[in-house]
Amino acid sequence: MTEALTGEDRVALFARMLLMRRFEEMIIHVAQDNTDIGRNHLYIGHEATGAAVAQVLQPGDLAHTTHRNHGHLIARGADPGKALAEIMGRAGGLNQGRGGTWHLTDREAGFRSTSAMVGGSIGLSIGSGYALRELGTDNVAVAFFGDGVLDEGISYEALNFASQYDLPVLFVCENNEREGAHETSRLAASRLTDVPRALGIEVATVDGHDADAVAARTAELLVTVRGGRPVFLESQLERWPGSHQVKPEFVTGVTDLSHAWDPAAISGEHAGWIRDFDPILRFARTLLDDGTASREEIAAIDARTIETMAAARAFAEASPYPDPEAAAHDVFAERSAADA
Amino acid sequence: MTEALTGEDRVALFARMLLMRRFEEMIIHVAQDNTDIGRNHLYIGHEATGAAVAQVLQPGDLAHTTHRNHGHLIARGADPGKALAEIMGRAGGLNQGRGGTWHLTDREAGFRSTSAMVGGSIGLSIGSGYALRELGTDNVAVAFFGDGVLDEGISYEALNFASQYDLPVLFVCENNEREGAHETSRLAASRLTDVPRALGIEVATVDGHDADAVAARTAELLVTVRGGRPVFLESQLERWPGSHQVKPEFVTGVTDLSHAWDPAAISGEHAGWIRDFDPILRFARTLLDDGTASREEIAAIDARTIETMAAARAFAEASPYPDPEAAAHDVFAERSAADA
Amino acid sequence: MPRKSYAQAMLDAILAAFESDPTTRVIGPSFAQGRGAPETQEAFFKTYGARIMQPPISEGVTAALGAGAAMAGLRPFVNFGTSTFAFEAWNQIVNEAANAHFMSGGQVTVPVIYHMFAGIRGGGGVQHSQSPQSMYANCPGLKLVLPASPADIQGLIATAFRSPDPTVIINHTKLMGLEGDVPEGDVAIPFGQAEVKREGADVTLVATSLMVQRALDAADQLAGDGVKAEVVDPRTIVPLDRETIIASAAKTGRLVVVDEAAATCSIAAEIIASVAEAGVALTAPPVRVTRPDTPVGFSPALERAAEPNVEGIAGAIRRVMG
Amino acid sequence: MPRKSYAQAMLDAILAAFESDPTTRVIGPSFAQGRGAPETQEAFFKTYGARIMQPPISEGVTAALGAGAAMAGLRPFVNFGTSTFAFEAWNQIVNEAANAHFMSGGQVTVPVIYHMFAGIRGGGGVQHSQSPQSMYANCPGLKLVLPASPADIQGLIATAFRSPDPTVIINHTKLMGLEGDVPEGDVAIPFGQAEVKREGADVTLVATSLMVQRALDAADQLAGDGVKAEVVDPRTIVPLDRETIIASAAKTGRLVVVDEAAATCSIAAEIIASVAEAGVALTAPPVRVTRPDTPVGFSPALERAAEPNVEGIAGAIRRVMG
Ligand SMILES: Cc1ncc(C[n+]2csc(CCOP(=O)(O)OP(=O)(O)O)c2C)c(N)n1
Ligand SMILES: Cc1ncc(C[n+]2csc(CCOP(=O)(O)OP(=O)(O)O)c2C)c(N)n1
Ligand SMILES: [Mg+2]
Ligand SMILES: [Mg+2]
Repeated sequence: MTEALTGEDRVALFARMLLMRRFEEMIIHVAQDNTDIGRNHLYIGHEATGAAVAQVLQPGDLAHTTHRNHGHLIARGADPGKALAEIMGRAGGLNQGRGGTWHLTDREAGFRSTSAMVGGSIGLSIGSGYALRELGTDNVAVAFFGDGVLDEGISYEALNFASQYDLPVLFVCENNEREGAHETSRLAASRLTDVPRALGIEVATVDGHDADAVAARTAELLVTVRGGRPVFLESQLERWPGSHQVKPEFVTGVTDLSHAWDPAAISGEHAGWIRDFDPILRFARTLLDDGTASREEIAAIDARTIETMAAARAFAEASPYPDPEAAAHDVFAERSAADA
Repeated sequence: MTEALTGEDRVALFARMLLMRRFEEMIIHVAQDNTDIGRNHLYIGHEATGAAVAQVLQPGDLAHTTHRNHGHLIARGADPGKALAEIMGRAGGLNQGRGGTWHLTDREAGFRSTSAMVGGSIGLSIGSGYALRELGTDNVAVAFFGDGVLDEGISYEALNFASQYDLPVLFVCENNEREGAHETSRLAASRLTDVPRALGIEVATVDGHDADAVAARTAELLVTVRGGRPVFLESQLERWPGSHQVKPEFVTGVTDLSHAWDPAAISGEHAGWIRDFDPILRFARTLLDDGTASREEIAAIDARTIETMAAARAFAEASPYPDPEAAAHDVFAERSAADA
Repeated sequence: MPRKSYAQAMLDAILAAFESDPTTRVIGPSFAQGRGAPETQEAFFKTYGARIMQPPISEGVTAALGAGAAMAGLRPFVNFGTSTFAFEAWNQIVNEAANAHFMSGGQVTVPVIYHMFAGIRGGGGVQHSQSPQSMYANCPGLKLVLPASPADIQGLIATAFRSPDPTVIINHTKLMGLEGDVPEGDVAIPFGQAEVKREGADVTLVATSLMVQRALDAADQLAGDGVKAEVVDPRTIVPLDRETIIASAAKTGRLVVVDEAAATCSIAAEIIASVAEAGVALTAPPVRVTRPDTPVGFSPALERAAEPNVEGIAGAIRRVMG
Repeated sequence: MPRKSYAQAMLDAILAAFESDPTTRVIGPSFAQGRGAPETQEAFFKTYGARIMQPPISEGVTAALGAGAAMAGLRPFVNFGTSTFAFEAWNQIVNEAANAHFMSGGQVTVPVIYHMFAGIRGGGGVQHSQSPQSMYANCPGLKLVLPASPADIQGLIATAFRSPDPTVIINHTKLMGLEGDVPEGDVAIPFGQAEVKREGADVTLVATSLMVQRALDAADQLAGDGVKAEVVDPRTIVPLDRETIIASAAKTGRLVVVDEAAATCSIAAEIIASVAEAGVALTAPPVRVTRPDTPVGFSPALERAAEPNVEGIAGAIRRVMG
């Protein structure tokens, strides 16, 4: 299980990351054309983390995510058409239009409930970990969350609980906070990992722009988690310059994969982020450099991905809005005689 | 301010501790004679902590305490008669009979609100610290709380907040948990102080049975706190054997000060606790040993204390129950035309 | 029918669920507040210790654990002790557990039971005497159960353990010692079915939880004066059997509602409003008997002043009888 | 009278309090949700930066800070942003701030303002669209303010800053852009005084917050059909001006209540119950118009289905008009 990823795995991992990126770019396109999709928190720049973790998880592992969930869902196999339809509030969406961007949920892909409350995912993950253990499975729970979650007391309670009761939970903190900027968190600890460490949890830190590194480290850590101890992984990320926008904008432009082999062509205000921190371009470069994939193969993956997105958008746009009647459905799984 | 306590101070500190002890013993007597005082959490065994901290605080410093508050109130000068009347639900009580044992409050003594929620005092103390700073005073806030409070997320939030904003708060954790017993807490950290330390707060640990040590250490730490940084003090305590009782019982007997000079006379199931951990007997022994007080002086203090308690009980028992009308008073400080 | 205490019936129901369903768990085992059936409790711990967990004093994550574990295939019975402790888990209960089924488009169910003790219990003081039922009733997605008798608690817990939905069970501490007849065998009581606990033609008393017992006592007392009071216990507030309540009010033409929670936006207000909306022509204005909009003071004198009692209910009945 | 937006009026009221009272503080400064008056906000930050604090994402301790600081002599305006974030601080609000004055025997006052945005705001989804007003109304010790217009928000915030009691102010996000006349000078509006926002003889509409605007629109619409609707805005729910409401209902004989919160145990239920208890003889059964007992789905189609709207209110009026 901790064996290194094969070349094939790595190409699949790249394809997964690209799918996540093209999906978010599609959201920006839709937002530009459509005012009804609300406030989106895109996963751009985080792809290496979500994709690599997804790559080394096993079927049956349960994951919990946050307001910034699109990438996690797509990474674990949620249908992009249904995901987009959900973000557009359509009946054909993953959640039948009830959830929207903040709550994408796909049971098949291992997501039972997606909370947009800061601290939501980490709390629920304790329940998943407990249930998976009590049901005698070999599966684990994963909590994805941002650095801001460490501000909430429930994160501390969750870490303490998992440590106390040896729950099989992998905590994945995607830290996109700039040193001292206090954009999404205000933690007095000098490092995020000081908190789980104080609670007796094994911690690890990884460069979140490096897909290989995330995959390798996560695979290693999962051995411990499957063995019955929680682990805390901090993925260190440079914040995507677009991530503070209320309405997503193409601040870094549509990703141009040729920048992987032609960095000199990168330009604009955010050239630095694109060159140094875009995990997709970085992984493409690595795959090219170590001969795992050719430019043509990469271009072909991209072409297929772009086709997938076109089909997804066509599906979503053709999906109707939910029937107003549906507004009162599924409040309960079981209705009683007393329900109107 | 960090000068050692004078002999006079130390005798006053002893008198304060004895007052706290005799007060709790009186509660046991009342509970035995009276069924209406509810469930009490006595301060027996903790006296050195509350008394020594009170001794080195200054007028205007605000303190917050918990369900186990009697000792803290008495230590800072609350009237024993009014305190007992409150515990007995009488109109002459500190809170006019509205609070009872868990909520003793005395504004004059520096207590603004006493919460019985685990995590209540530590949260409110952040507000006191903030206000004292913003109002330009030189005063500090003190939060007294038990080890169980570290289970609650709000304690973590409070520590983080105080550290972030340099609030003048002294956190005093009275840890009466037995290693691994999980009687009042389940913290995965190997030491309680690991949590505040991870959040960048200076921590200290003291033997909670040693009044001199608590006073000296607290006085030192208060320099830092008055300077604008929070500090966390753990007072390590051996749990009083009676503290798990729903209804207080004399499991260790009425304190016999002669045990300080005649330990051979100590007997019974809990002789070990009395001999090794009773902070009152220990401090009495120290004062005798270093010549600060004589047996006669100690006996005289006790006699005065016992008289004070007799007067307190007489006052409380003579106090009427509140008028039923009072049940609806003081819901708001300001009533409006719309109030019935 | 065997006679047993409320505490015993509660434990028996949990025990039965544990016997028949291996996915059941108890999180927070101090569920009898030292108020009864110690032998059964001990036997329960002995047999099922591995399925019982004592959480840290961390109500937030404990509630989240219950919700998450329910989504993942367990049936947790999460016990908070005093209801105010669950205020620390408000977001996890009303915004996570309550919403997940709807929000996921029906993909997930959340069969968790949140159990708590509430009410003026004797010496609880301001922070331990609340009755949070109307706050929960205003949160869509939670079923809300207020059992008033040993038979009810046993039958309603049985249903809660089979329900796919998150269920809040609020027990009044003072009910724990109440004795009553409890049917043998499969005693599940469906949610949403009020019980007419006493029939009568002159006035309808709708009451919840401990107040059902008080209402029955008041009805007894008034029977001496020839007033025939009907006592209706909704048993579950969500779903609420408005039909039975409205039918009774229409029959008697007089309505008194008794609930221990603070008056404003209470279940008592809800029931009066429901009857008014149904266009039932009442002979006299309806009356609610609740705790006034005040915290509950510690002193026994203040508790007595705040607590709806038999005299107050009887007074309300006399008022509507004119 | 100057005309200004609700957001502007809100900021002006905070500014005025900051100018006159050095003990005022703002905790959580994102209080306009990017919805208005950016210049005033900027100027405010510039002048008063030292009295404004951005807390960590720690609602529990932030609420406790507000309560504790208020007890110790400050007047904090604590802003949670979306109302559901305050669910993380439920215990600190309903069990600490609300109780301290009573519990201490009146020794302490807690002049803290808890401010939050609520309601179906457009794309908020299940976890950001709640209307928690009835939950707060059921908690004794909290004053509860639902301002429906620029004049109201300015005048009610002015009062809140002078009040010795903990006050929850719930603003509907969709009101932020509403323009209206606001009196100059000292505009404090006392708590507990309903405003008859439109007079009429045929039917009483009691509405809160954004629903006041919807009720006014419905009244306009019905005026074309010759129906004269009276619109009563309680403005504060605690204290509640039942007198004005009851007098209006007695005058018109017809009652429709509009509030956006879920139906069961809502303010709408409270008002209907209060009128029924007062023995007002209505010509037709009263009707409440609320969100049904469901979470609010994300899709605009689902929002529209859940949100009380002008057509729904007009329909209810027609129903009571017979
Ligand atoms: C309980 C709660 N408080 C506040 C918010 C508002 N909020 C939404 S996202 C966010 C910042 C989260 O930061 P982080 O967890 O680091 O995630 P990021 O957006 O940086 O990925 C906040 C404060 C919320 N959703 N829930
Ligand atoms: C929020 C909350 N949860 C649970 C309780 C019940 N409770 C009262 S005291 C106590 C134990 C507290 O332990 P600790 O803080 O160590 O104080 P000690 O009694 O040991 O002095 C608990 C769990 C409570 N009062 N508040
Ligand atoms: Mg972040
Ligand atoms: Mg303890």
